[in-house]
Amino acid sequence: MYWNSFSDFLAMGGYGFYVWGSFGVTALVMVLEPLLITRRRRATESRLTRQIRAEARQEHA
Amino acid sequence: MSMINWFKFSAPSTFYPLAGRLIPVFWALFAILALAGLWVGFFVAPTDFQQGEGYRIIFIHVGASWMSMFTYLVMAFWAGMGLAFNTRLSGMMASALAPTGALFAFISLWTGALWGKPMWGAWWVWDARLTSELILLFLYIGFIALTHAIDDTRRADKAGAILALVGVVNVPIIYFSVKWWNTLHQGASVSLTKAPAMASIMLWGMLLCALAMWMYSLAVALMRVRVIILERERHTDWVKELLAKRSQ
Amino acid sequence: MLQIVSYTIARDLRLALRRPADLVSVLFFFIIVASLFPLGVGPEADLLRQLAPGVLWVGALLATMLSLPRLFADDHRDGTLEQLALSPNPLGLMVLGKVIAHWLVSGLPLALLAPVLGLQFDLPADALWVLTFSILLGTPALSGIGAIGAGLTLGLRGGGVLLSLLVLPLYIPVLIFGAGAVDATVSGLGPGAHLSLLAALTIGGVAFAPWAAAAALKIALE
Amino acid sequence: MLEAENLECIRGERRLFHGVGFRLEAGELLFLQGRNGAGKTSLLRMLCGLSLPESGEIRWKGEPIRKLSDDFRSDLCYLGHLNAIKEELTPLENLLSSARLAGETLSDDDALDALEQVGLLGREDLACRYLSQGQKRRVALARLVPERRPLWILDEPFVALDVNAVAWLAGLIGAHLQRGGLAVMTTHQPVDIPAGQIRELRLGA
Repeated sequence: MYWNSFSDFLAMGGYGFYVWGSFGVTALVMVLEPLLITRRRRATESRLTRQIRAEARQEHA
Repeated sequence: MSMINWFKFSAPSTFYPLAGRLIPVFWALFAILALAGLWVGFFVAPTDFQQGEGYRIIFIHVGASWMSMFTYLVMAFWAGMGLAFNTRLSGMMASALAPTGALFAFISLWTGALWGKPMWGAWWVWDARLTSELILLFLYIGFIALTHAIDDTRRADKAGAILALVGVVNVPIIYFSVKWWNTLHQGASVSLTKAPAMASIMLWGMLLCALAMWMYSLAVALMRVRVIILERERHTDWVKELLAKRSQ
Repeated sequence: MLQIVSYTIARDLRLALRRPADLVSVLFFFIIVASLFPLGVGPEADLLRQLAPGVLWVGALLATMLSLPRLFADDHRDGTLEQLALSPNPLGLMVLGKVIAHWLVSGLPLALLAPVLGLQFDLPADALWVLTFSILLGTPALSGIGAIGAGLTLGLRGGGVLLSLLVLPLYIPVLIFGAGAVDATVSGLGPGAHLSLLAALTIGGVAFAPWAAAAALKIALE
Repeated sequence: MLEAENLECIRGERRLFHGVGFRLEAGELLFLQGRNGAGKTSLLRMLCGLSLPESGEIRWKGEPIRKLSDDFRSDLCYLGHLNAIKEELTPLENLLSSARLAGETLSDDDALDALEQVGLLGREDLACRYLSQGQKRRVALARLVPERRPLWILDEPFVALDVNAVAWLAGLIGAHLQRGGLAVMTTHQPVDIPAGQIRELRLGA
């Protein structure tokens, strides 16, 4: 264990900005990417369901 | 698994549920490996006498670089399979992997810059590996741009496949020429490859982070490929049933 | 086998010479790009001499890329490309012919023009020779790799920009060794190594690229 | 002998046709009918080997065309909607060039004879871009005069032709059939071909 306090851990021996800048952006990307895919999935599902329902209605009409 | 039933999974309809079951597994593996990697990276690995704490960026920088290269190779593999066996799923896998690979290339460049700034005082260093990484990012963007520019998905997959295969042949040539160019003009004074002496514990940290990133890219690629399958197979009956069940 | 390649070269050359505007526009593009730099960076001779290899090579590279879309677009538009694909001769050979014809109409004149522009940058005589030879040697690879990009982006809207996005990363090794050869001459190291690597890239490019471009065309024609 | 077995075509996300099959013997002409967008052109391009069918197979002389590739293409002559002529070249140069690229040898006077048949003699040294649309079409059709390859695939060859040009082309196709050739053709206006066996195939009925 090299950090005697949480603030010391944040300071990261003076390199805090660079270390947390790197890890932060990486974490951000790893959160945003799955979110965007899920959003795209929901949009595709609702769009396709609407299309199928429209086609079904067309066949009956 | 013998070749025959391996093809069974190459049909989108059978691959879709399989991918669905695998995604949570990969997310779990990612979580375990990531925690282990961060733990080793921050709490086990010693302070470097030369670079202080700043060197800890190396754990994700090297992992991201490996992953950006590895993902391109996997993409080229699926591209080759798609052209050879004309299976639709291979093209979908290649298109699913490209954005993730591009993001890893971006992360590698970003962390490289943030690591270079405190160590060499410059955000961007014309180091052989960083420059090749930048070119690899261009290759990814070229692949994504080409596949999105073509409306017919079959032609998009095949065109993307050719570009990926041509690209994968050129990556070593590009790396070699950039390395030659770098040593010629600058001499090897400034280069990220001279990372601090690799204590075995640091190697473990890097390996864990790289494996975590691998699990992450598998999970994300499978999620994206399922969406692509839905979009491209919307006229099939199994997709209609699936959506009908989903919307009740 | 050689006959169909030489015939395709003759056909494409005749077509190109019937429409000299394209050839002239490629040359003028190169002249203008090369002449812009001194206006941009200032007229100091030693600075220009240092910049010359890179500027002239990038100019030649961009000029070659300018004429790539027309490699297949005209034939695609008037239906002759389909006939080429349906000919019993392998499409790869005919694409090789078209690539060589494209080089004769772009790479060759650019190489002959380069020393003249080199004078603007106050390059010494031996560097001018190496510059000409390196462009002569490197541009066939540019035409070859460019043919793949042209095949992939055939018929796409915004094809020109997309073509350069696909092709530029693949041009980088040729640029490095081409400009490097001239730079090595100026700095006295001797261009031998660079030129041999450039030759290797060209041989690889002209040997393999037409087959990949033919595959891309077959997909585009589907 | 040309054979097709349950061909299926998907264009974009729509399935144009499926289960299409036919057999064509020497001396027979297949009329391909169907409303616009039924996939007539797509079927023709499949028969040429330009595009791959989603499923099903095409055989020429008993061999699948995918395996034959070069040999099949040396027996095939395809005329699409586009004229496949270069505007910068003259009609004579166009004829010689398309024959040469198709691996055929064509002498100057055969080419001139072909141009004479389509009524373009006297204009053979004028660049095609100065010709009218109808004349350009006739330059494209002139390619068929010396054509000896057995399988002709013609996509609406009669479009934009005046009455006697239609009769001339019909006669040409008839002569081809009599020589034991095969032809697959799409056309909108009814045309009677003087010779050979006529078969019909309707798409998307």
